Amino acid sequence: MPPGNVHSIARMTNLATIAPVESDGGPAAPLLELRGISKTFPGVRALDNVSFPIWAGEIHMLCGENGAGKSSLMKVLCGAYVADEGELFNHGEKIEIKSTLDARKFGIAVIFQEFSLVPYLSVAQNIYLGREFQGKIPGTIDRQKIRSEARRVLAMIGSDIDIDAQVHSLGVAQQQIVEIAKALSQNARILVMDEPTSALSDTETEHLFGMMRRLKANGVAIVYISHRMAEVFLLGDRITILRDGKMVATVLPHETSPGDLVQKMVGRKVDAIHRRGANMKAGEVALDVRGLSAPSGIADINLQVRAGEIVGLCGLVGSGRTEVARAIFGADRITGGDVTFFGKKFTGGPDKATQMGVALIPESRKAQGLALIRSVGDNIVLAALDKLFPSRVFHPSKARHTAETMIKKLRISTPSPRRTVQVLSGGNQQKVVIGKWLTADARLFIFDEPTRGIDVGAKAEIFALMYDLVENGAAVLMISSELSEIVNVCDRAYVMREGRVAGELPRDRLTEENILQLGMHHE
Amino acid sequence: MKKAILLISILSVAGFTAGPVLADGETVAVFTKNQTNPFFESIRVGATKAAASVGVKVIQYVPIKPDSIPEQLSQVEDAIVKKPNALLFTPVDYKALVPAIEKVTAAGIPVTGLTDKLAGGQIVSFIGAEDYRLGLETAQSLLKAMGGKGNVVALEGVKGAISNTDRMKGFTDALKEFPNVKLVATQPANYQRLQALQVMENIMQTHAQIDGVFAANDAMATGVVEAMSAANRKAFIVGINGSQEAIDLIKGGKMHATGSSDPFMQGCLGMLTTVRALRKMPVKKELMVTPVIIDSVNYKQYDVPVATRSCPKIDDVATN
Amino acid sequence: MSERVLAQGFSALGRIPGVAFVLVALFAIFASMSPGFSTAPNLSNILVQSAILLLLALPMTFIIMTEGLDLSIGAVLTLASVVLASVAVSTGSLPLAFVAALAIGLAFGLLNGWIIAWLDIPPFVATLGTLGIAQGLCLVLTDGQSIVGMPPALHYIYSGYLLGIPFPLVIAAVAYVAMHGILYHTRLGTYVPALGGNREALRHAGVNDRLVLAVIYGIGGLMAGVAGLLLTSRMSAAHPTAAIGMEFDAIAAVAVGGTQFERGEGWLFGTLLGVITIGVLRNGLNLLEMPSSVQVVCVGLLVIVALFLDGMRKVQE
Amino acid sequence: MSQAEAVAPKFKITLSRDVIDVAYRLLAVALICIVLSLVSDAFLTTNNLLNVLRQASLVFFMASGLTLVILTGKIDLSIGATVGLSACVAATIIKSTGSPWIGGLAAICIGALVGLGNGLMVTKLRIPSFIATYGMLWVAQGATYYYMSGQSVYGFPPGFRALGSGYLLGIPIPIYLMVVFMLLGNFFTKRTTYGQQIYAIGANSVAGRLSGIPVNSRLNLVFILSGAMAGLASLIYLARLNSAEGDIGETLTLPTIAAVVIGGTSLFGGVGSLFGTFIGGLILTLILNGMNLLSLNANWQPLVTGLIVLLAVWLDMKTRSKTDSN
Repeated sequence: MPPGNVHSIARMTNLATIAPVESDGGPAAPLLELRGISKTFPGVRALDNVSFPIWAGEIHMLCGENGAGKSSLMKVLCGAYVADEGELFNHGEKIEIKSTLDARKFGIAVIFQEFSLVPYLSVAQNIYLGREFQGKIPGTIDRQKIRSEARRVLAMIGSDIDIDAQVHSLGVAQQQIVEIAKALSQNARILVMDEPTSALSDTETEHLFGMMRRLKANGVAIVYISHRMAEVFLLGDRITILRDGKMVATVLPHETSPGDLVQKMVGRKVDAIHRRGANMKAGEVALDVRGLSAPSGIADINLQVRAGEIVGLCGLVGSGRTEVARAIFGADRITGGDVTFFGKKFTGGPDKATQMGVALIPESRKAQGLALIRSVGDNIVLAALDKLFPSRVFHPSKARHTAETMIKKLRISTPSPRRTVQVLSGGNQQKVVIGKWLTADARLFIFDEPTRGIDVGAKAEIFALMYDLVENGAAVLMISSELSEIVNVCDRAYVMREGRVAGELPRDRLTEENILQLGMHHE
Repeated sequence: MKKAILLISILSVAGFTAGPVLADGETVAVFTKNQTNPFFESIRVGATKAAASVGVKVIQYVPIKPDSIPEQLSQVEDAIVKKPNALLFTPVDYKALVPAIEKVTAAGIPVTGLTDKLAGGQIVSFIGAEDYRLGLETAQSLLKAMGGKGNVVALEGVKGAISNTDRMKGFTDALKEFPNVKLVATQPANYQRLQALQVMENIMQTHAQIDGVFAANDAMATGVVEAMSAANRKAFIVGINGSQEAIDLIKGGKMHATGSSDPFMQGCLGMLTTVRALRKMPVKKELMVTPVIIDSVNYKQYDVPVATRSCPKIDDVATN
Repeated sequence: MSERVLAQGFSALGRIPGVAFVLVALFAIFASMSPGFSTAPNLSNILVQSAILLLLALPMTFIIMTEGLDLSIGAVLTLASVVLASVAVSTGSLPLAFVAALAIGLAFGLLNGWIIAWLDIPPFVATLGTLGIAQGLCLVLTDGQSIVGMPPALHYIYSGYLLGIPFPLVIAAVAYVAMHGILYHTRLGTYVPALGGNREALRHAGVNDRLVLAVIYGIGGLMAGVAGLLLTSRMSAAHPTAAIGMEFDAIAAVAVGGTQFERGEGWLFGTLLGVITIGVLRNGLNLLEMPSSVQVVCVGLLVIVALFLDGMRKVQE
Repeated sequence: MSQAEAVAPKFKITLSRDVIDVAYRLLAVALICIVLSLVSDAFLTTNNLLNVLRQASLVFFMASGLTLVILTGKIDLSIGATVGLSACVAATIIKSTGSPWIGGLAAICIGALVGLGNGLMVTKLRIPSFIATYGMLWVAQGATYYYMSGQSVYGFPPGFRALGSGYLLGIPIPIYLMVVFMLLGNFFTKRTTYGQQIYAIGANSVAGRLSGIPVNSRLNLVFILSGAMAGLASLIYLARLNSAEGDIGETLTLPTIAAVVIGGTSLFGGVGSLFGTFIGGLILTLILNGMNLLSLNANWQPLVTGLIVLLAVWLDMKTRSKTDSN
């Protein structure tokens, strides 16, 4: 057994003594206890002898890089996977979770990061999917009960989403709320959340946290996965860190520090994003947007990005940041305004934008950034085909060589350019997307949530890449929901509200407070 | 806006093809199997000409999917609503269409059978050719030409089609008369050119010596001709239908003969008989077009395009 | 309940442009151009003729909503009809024949379901394969001949009346109501859009998605069996190629009805409209005595136009 | 980290996935050939093998165009009808002008036009290709019927017919054509940026578009090519049968799709190859050939085809799931 583990078990035992006594004053046996849980896939040991207790009425933070085993652990808890080794104890007695039904039986509910919602069913139907109430006529379902119950659950979170609206008509944030309602509706004793706030606006996040505290007070245990240090320390009663499928430690918040945590997660010393030195040499105007409006819900957008600058584009989710990016790139139809790249007026679609040296690193890598079933190499040269092969004759050897240099340059961990992209980790996939645009010699990069779902180590690398880009005279427009990133990385930032630019913050006034100040709705 | 334009386009399609309004005098609905086989086109031409000669209006019903039974069933039902004075009817399938025809007679519309004889239902009269005799005589002409000896191959049409069954029966009976002729292969090619071509190409691989080929229709026969000439092999090839194409091949010496059931004449007689029945003139219960074997000797008299041929007079029909 | 109904009603209204617009237009054209068209007998005629297609199009709607497809349904119909006929002829017992027909239909449906759900073979290919198998069986069983000599009673299933309503319509109506009930008032139905929209969600909800999928294809096969019953009775015979290609008509009807091929967006009532529209078009063109070739073109245009109007609607949203 | 070891074992398979797909099929062909040569001594003769190849060529010309379409994740159901239409038009033109060149040009142009129509319906009107091309199927077929009005056109100049039935150095000319187009096709799909983009679109059209691929124009291109190849196929057909009828196209579409599928091209797009399609067509032709040689009842043919389709795809799922797992 690795030393890290001994250490952690030792720690756990003394934790048990200080563990909160259950609210109902019953015997202090953990609500759920994992002992030596292991799960192996061909070639990967996803979980390696993981053991820790989950106490009633605690918020248990689960931290670790992507691929550290967090999601595998979740899948084991919700019955999607069955552990190869190890045991689970519920109130001290051994239980087995072989299916999602078992998991539900023991009151375990999981909120997945990628939504498990059905676009063409109503909110109510989604919340009770698979748990429909029997109707009076045998075989039928009681749609009234489903609706009333759904309404009740949503009220609990203080949400007023129309229960009859079909989910495809809802925004991301609302969908996240439905997702949470779905989990709550199962009266879970153990609630597992995977980055639930990644798509939420701050108000909604506040709602969520409030709700979590209420649940906690009612003795519900919450297992909470997050990459956001702030949340970890704000909410966490205890923090368990995973690395490469092994459990590194379980610690109390006041015993540790972000730096310490990060180090435990990555296993090597990584300086978290430090504020970037001010940029002196902002060059020619790379991007100039004037009065841009689009049916996608943005109006009269004005902004400028100069070569050598990293400019932030922030605002609440749904304030139209992504829409601006897409409109600039020519991906969506626009109804008014001008977009100018490097002094040349731009009209047309993404193909034209690409030719003019513009790059879009979209929000969703898998859906929009990569041809997953294609190889790393194919993806890297994809945007540069015309540049690399002006004769339109494709030379595999040249393509392969180009890909290999890019793989080295970006330190993409893949054994070969021939490997299909879908098996790479999130961070490496993101690097492939960026590599695609470096190969295409793009000079203006639009990053949309470049670090979503990427672990701390990779985050730092991505930003390092961004810095290189601007050092070498490229221009960067970066959309991010993580204000700390905007503040630390950007030279200045535009803040959006309700589809318009609410204001611009120069570097000296670029603080989280000011951003929120501008971004908030003023009812 | 665009919607409007599209609607107009539909309208115009409907517009320019909307048939002439009903003429006075009788209307006869003519049913044929498909709009792709020249045989039925000849029938339609014959029927139309005959109708014109006696001032009768014709409505053509052709399934929009070739030989589709459900289509023809629907079209019959539509026809009943339309109430023509009579039906001149070639069934897509001689068994499956019986109930439909029973409905027609029940609706008091007289039906004249054409080309394929229905397995049931009552008809005023049937006009067609005896496929059995066609098969028999065509086969005889082939086997004679072969000098009563050698290897012969047979290509069947659509299995189950009555025409095919009868023609093949005729062929086998003819074969009995020539004990020295060996039947080396029988394969279906569904009355289709491409299939006949490929089937023949494959058969030629197994049989080095083929002296004669009997194809149950001309389309298949032409396919055989192509296969043979491509392989630089010679054989006596016969088909059935007396199509212009076959006649030209006979002229060119590529085909030996085609048994003709004269579809054009069938069309004429069918229409005229129907009209006679409507006009209370005597009609025969059954009127068979005597098969003719068109070969290098007599092809000239049949080498006239359908459009230029002419139907007999209505009064000559009964005695025909 | 009421606002739910209202909500549904509105979403329905939202859908109407595509197909109903075309239907109304066609109706206007034909009624004005052909006196025979808007007569009671002709209209009931159209409906009766559409019954068989509807029986195929209803389950096809379910299947397409699961992002699936069933190319075999026409061949299965034919096979059911052939089996029905041969059993009826050999045993002389209609009930037995019916059971056999429905059984073979169901069997093929479940076979499709199994291949698609458990072997993970894409529906298009899977059913292309079973299409071949069913069609082959038809030919082998009949050797191309059509089977006749049905008991006369069979005749009444297509030509009979119930309370003055043609029996095919009764069957079609029952089928529609049943399928509507399944889709909107049962668990199975709730899972149909889920299969198309988000299969993962269904699994996480602890639903056996494979089983559900298999059942849905099974329903398709069963309905094909019922349709086979109608067709056989209509012909008092079975023919090995009688309904070949009808699967495409059914798919077209569903698509014309506004059901999407993606994400589980579907609409059963639209399918009904789609089927009727196709029936009206063919019947009307017949009454207008259009050359068959033009009728063929029009069917193609119908499909394209209806889908185009749908597209326009989507763009506007 | 565990990534590397996760990758290592599966690496080789990934490397040769396409090779595996083709290898499986060559194996199948070999098996069929062995069986046939055992049961019929007529099978393993130069003549018969050439004959099989010649028959396979017709399928290949139609299937190759369709393969491009399917590689982008779309489908073209109008292919048979397109063959019918262009064949009939070309036939009449050749008859009237006596010039195969004009006729041939017309055939290919008409095919391309139909393809363009399909492309525009898919890219501009956003109609799913399945339905758009199904509509086009009816339109093209109707046009053919209208144009031919039940007649057949036949008797073309020998020079033209050599295209289908002629020999060169003892090998049928269609086979040369097939080889040429297979080389061209493979070059186009594997060795041009167009090909790369086509595969990419099939794999993820959204990502393709956001990577600067002019997706719509590429889709139009493949539909046009598919149509043009159908036009070419119609010429081979004419040259072989020396005659054209309205119903040519009816029975061609599903077998063509079957050939592509048996060839290992995924209907989801992004995976497959023209060579595979050739083998797919070859397998289908071999079955027919064998049945004729053994004078087996042709009724079994659709059944056998169906089984082969299922088997082929199932094997692909098996082999690919190995490489695509996790």
